[in-house]
Amino acid sequence: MSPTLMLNLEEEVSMVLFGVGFTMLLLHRNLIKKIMGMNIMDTAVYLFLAAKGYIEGRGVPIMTDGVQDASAYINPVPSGLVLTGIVVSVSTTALMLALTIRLYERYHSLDLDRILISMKMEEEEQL
Amino acid sequence: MIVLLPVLWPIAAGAAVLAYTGIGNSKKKASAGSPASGETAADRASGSDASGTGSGAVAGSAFGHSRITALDLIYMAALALETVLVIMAAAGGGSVRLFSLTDTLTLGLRVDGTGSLFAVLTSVMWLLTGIHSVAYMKHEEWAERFYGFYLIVVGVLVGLDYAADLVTLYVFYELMTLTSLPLVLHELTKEAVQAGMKYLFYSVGGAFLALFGIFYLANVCGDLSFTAGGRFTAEMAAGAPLLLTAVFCMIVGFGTKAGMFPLHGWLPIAHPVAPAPASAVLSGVITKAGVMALVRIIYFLVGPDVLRGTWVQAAWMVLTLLTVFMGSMLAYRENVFKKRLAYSTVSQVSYVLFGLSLMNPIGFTGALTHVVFHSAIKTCLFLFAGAVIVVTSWKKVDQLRGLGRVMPLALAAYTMASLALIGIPPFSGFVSKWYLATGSLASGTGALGFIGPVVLLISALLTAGYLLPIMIRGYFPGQDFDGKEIEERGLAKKEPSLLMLVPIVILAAATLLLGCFPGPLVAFVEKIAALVM
Amino acid sequence: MYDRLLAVPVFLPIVAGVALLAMNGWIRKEKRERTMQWLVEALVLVNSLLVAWLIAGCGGRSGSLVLFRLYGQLTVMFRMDRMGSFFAGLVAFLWPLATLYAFEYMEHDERRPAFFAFYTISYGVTLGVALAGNLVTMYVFYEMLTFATFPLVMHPMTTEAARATRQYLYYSIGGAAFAFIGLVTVLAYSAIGTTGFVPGGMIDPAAAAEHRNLLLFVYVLAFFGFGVKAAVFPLHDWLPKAAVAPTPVTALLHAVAVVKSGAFAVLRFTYFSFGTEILRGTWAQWIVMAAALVTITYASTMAVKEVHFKRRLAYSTISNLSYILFGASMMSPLGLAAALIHLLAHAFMKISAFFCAGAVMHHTGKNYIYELDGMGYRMPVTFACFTISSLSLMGIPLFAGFISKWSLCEAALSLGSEMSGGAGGAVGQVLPYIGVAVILYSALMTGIYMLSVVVRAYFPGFVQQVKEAVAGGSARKAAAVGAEAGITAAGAGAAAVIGAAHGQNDVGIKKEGNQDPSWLMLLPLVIFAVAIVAVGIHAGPVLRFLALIGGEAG
Amino acid sequence: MSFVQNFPFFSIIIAMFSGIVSSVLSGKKARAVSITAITVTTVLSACVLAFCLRTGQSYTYMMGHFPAPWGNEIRAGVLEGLTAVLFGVVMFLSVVGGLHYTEEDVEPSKQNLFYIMIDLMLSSLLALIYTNDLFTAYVFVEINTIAGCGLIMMSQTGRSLTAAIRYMVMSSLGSGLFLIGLSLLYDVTGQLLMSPAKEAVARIVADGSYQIPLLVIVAVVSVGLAIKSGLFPFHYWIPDTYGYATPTASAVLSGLVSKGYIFLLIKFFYRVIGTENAVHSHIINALFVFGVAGMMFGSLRAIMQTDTRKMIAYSSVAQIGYIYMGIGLGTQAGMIAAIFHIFSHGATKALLFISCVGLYKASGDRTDFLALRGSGYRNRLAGAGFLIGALSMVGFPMLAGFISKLLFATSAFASPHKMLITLIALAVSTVLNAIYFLRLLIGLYRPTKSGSFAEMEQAEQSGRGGTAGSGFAAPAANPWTMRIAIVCFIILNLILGLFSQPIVRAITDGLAMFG
Repeated sequence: MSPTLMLNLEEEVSMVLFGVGFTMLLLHRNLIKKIMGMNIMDTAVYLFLAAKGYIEGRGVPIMTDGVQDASAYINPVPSGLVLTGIVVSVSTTALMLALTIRLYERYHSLDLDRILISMKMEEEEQL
Repeated sequence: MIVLLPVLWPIAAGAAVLAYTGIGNSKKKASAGSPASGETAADRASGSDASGTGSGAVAGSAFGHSRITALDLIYMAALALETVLVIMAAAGGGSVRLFSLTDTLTLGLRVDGTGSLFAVLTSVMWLLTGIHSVAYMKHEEWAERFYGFYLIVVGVLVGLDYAADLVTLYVFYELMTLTSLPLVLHELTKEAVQAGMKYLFYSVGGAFLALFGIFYLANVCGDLSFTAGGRFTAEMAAGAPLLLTAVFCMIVGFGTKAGMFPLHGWLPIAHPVAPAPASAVLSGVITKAGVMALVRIIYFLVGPDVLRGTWVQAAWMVLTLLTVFMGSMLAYRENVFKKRLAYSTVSQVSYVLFGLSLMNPIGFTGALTHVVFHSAIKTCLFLFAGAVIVVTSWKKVDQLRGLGRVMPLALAAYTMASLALIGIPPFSGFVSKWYLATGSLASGTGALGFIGPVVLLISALLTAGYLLPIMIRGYFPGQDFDGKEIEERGLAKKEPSLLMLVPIVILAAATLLLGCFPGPLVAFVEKIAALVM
Repeated sequence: MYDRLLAVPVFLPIVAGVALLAMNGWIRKEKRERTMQWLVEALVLVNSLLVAWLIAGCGGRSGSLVLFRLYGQLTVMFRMDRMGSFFAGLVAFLWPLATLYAFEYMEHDERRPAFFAFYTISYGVTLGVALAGNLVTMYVFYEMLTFATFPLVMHPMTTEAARATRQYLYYSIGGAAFAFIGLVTVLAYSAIGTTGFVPGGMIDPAAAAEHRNLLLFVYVLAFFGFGVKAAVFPLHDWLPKAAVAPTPVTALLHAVAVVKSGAFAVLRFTYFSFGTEILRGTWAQWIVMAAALVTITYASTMAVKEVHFKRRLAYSTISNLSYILFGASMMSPLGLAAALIHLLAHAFMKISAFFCAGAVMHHTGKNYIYELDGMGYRMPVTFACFTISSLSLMGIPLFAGFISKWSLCEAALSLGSEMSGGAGGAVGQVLPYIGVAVILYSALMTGIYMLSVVVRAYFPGFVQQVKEAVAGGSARKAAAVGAEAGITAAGAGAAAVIGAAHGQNDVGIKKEGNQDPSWLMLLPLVIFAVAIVAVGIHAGPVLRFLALIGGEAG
Repeated sequence: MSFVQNFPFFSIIIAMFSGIVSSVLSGKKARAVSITAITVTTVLSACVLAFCLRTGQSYTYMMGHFPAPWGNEIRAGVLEGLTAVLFGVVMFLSVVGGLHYTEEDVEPSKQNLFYIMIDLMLSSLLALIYTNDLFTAYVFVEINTIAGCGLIMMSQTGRSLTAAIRYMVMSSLGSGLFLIGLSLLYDVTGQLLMSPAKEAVARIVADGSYQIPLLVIVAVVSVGLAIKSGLFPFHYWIPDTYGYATPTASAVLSGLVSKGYIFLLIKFFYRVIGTENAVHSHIINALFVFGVAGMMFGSLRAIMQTDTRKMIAYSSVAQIGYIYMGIGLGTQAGMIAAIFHIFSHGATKALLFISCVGLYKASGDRTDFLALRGSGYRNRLAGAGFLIGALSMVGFPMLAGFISKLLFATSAFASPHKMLITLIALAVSTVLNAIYFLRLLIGLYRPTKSGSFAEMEQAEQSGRGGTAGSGFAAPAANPWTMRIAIVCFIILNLILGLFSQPIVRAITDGLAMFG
């Protein structure tokens, strides 16, 4: 078991990172930490994808010195995917941050449970 | 076709009386109706005493029988005609099919020996009690309703006696319960209605228990018409596992009306509450309807050979002996006069059932003869009780001291009837008890056959114990009796009115006559027994 | 030619009812209630005549009409076979009379158009259940019946009525959900692909053999599913509570239409969809029979305890319905014939009993048994009919009840003897006899709870009561009239009629106490009483017709 | 390549484009643009459906003619066309139905934002339906999440904001899992397009390698999409999100959004993993168990609610449980029943939300049962809408619910050992549905305690003119848009109920060519 473990180092790291990110997003009460967890999770996936595209001994798929032959470069598709993924993560993070600001203005706290309690109290007053 | 008349005539007459009285009453009131009934009603409205009929009775009897209304005459004529019709039907014979409920269930009437015996007995008793009731009803309210239902019940009873098959018998049995209910709760007092309800639910319960047997028999042998000696052959009986249980259910079910042990609770409560003529008829004749049903099932449907020696016969004998002994014991300790007579009915009718349970010709003869004698005697006793209530309004036995001074002739008749019931030789009771005892000994049912006569004798002793003291205290009230109350109320030498006295005397004479010359009756019954066994 | 008209009697009342609902506001604004009522009665009468004509027309040859295709081979189809025509004929005969009765009862009710609208809609839907040609159509109309009748139970609009409605809905929907399982199983295992009714059942034997226990389990589920409307023991609680609705509703729906369509659905499902060969002698049959018997005993004992008049009759309905289910559970031609005769007899008996209760409640506002002292004199005709129906319920001969009890016990005993060979195992040998014993026990209980009302009405507890009941009129006359009209001799029918005629014209009674309702209410009552006695005295032709159905489907 | 084959691509682009354009327009114009976009896309999908029905098989549309490993594909068939049409119709009616109330709830300045979200939602749904490429699916899943969150936030109440944040948290969890699943699949098969991926997976399963990774992929993707569509254990965000958004938003969210993800899951099972492998991998049984549990739990919670909006939201949890039970049966018939239920529930739930709004307005904007008592009379049409919706949910014959119940029951027979559980679960959940829906229904048609029935009547009649007698200010008459929407929804429900035969046949053919 140990030899293959050493070989796919990148995949292992990304899996561990994914686990960390996932639990942070799920369990932390502080909203900012949740968002950071989400970003960790996404970056872990992009690391995994990038690692998949890498072929030993080949260069970056940017045509600098006129080389046309495909075998000189690594597989460009995963990189393309990573780019789109990054765009998606950025937009989601932006939206969640905006929401967090709006909640903070209203309930003056970043703790999700406390926000929920104050929200229920606010509602009782309205009734 | 002649069979139909005695059944339909009284029912139609009764219905007409009921319908007529509704209209008749208002007219009668308009045409200066008979003062007596108007006056008693008014008097009752004003009368405040608790006993209801008590004081009213005193005023009424003073007028004697001058107040016979037209309705009373029609009523008595109807009863007489009924007796004639029954006798003609008995002589004429024949059968008629009424109508068919479903393709397999048809109602029909047929005249045969036992049927005519019971029918004639019923109509004669009905006539005598009817005459007595005319006078008795002067002191009651709603006399017309009593007359109406009284007529309808006799029609139903004759129908029951002449039924051709078990379903017709069951139809008339149910109708008898319903139409005799108004007789029981005639006085509409609280305990009368309670007793009526108890009577109704006991009889209906018994009827439904018997219905289980009828269903079973209908399922096993299809056609339920009566044939002498029974329709069940040995292998048919073997084929039906539950036959014995079904017969036992029917025995206990129809035994309710005859006051047999498990379901007898209603009789001592219902009879005393009813007016005297009604309780006379209830005890004397209607209990015999239960007996008639059992005779038909055992001797004309299932057949004695199938049941002889089975656990059903043994159980039945035990039940009847238990009732005989228990009835007379309870009667002995009872203080209310009519309740005592009711308990005596419970034990006497079980004499008959005991005779039937022996399933041998002698026992059968003893049973049927006892049916005739007991109905005559018990009707006479109850009419006497009615007369005592009408004249002196005494209900309790210990009040009856010095009755001899009030109505010596009636008390004499009472004595003859009670001697007959006890079974003293010249009187009729002795004949039937003789056949019952010999039948039991000859029935070959081992120990029970011997215990039978012993219980009968003990019960005869107890019967003497609860009937004779009334006669003795009546004629010889003893030294310390001053008869003050009789003088105050001017009761000395005040026999009940003629209409009441005649039936009592006729019945007492009958007990003596049948006692001395039982020949023709016994021969008639033995002929039926030979046919059936 | 008759086939095409089959759908008309079903949809004519439904359309009329919906139209009435739409015009609800207008009718109340212009105070046109009177004309609307007679219009409704005319329509119902026409519809009944149409049904009668179709029954006569179709006769043996059962024409069928496919209305539309619900899904796949499941079609909504009407067919007038003998059993369908029997139930449709019964409903068509009773509905016009019930509507007539409802006119006077709902006289000063503020929401009459809505009431009569839903009343007519449920008429159409019940005919739908009766004429259904296959299990799907019957299920569809069975479910629509719940929704057509729950506004009627809601009619009084009190909180109690709302609670009763809610319970009624939950039980009915629950039952329909379980019946749905039965429907789907029949569809899955049916030999002919569709769920059409085939006398003797249409599950193909091969599938039945290998999935035996599953099919039996589904049958028991479906029995209790359809049984909810027929108030089987564990699921009967909604019926007594629904007594809160106005009497025409309780009388017609909860004594005749709704509960009878439940029992009819069970009969149809057992004899025409599932088939008796699979079920005879199996543990499913004994469970079903035991459930029916438990209901009979439980309900008749509860009825004796119940003090509220209509709730007592509701309990009596529950026990009598389980007579029909007991007949159904016998899985034999005799059993089916007995179940149908009791369906007919009970319909007449119970509807007249409920109408009497309604008349008493409507005219004197008395709901409880102990308030009924001396009512026999005040309402002679009503109580004469009530006496006849209670005697018949008890099973006294010469009345319809006796005939149905006789055939039920006959069927049970023949099943008992058939099972004595050990085919149905130990239970099978004993249960039919227990069944007969239970029927007789419940007959006694019926006697107690019905006759106690009758005796209380005619022979009130103490003399003063009679005087006050007749308010000064001479006690003798009133009692005579009442008694003679009440407990009557062998010529029960004749006396009742005399009593009725007599009760009417006797001036003495009229002005003081006679609170008999108008002819609108009395006519249905008298017709039912006469019908009970007629079937009681001569049941030959009816039984022959039912034996035909039994034989064909047994 | 007839012109019609471009329509799927056109509809996605039109919806996306109208979203972008309306960002500069004012509220009123944005609404017009969005409604036209919805109608156009529905018409285009209808043409696609007609085309596929005529040709009888589905076709793939390569974007820019790039072949497999690089290019992006759209695949359209009968099932996709039908789903797109029905989703379009429901969205159109929801938007039209809730038009009037969106104006009231959302500030004027933010009106156009609302319609941007609606357009984005439409385009992402269409993309989810049509796409044949997994990564594109992921991108549109994210767009859908963001649009959904936007719709929830729109009413700016405290509760909707917290609901939005919790929705975002859970959805990003789901999409994270979906993404990791895709990457693993790419790692194992090297393909992202569904059809080539399917052959690769078949080859792998054939030679028995990578068994564990395959299992993980199926598990992760199923759990991811289950979280996003609110299956039982991951459903606690549903009551707030569906309950407290604007009427259009809640109708669209509950009716369509969760269904989009389920449709993607079905596509994933059919087109990537292959149904036999999915069944073999026992993930299907897990979905079945969660589905049945969801049915029971959703209905039980709904019974306990006193607030109507929460009750209806919980009933959505139950209905999603129904769909997953259908998928969990693992048979063709089960899948057909699940898809039919997607359509029937979508239509019925949207009808319920829209007609409920009418009832709230007739009961002084309060949404608890007591307030709604007698509102059936105050607002007749909304009452009728709710009546039809409730009856369909309970499975009343002639309505959509009955047919889906029938399909579920008949499909149960195909999988013997799951049959009994399904039948019993169906029966019990029908009863539970009946309990909470009919309890409210009875409440609607009962006169309020305060006034007797007659007084209620004048209140309703006079309501048109002046103030009402029975305590609640009589409502302004229903806006004509809402009236049309409710009537159309009722007709849609009846069509699904009475003429379900052609639709079911279309689904069956669609599934046949879906693989």
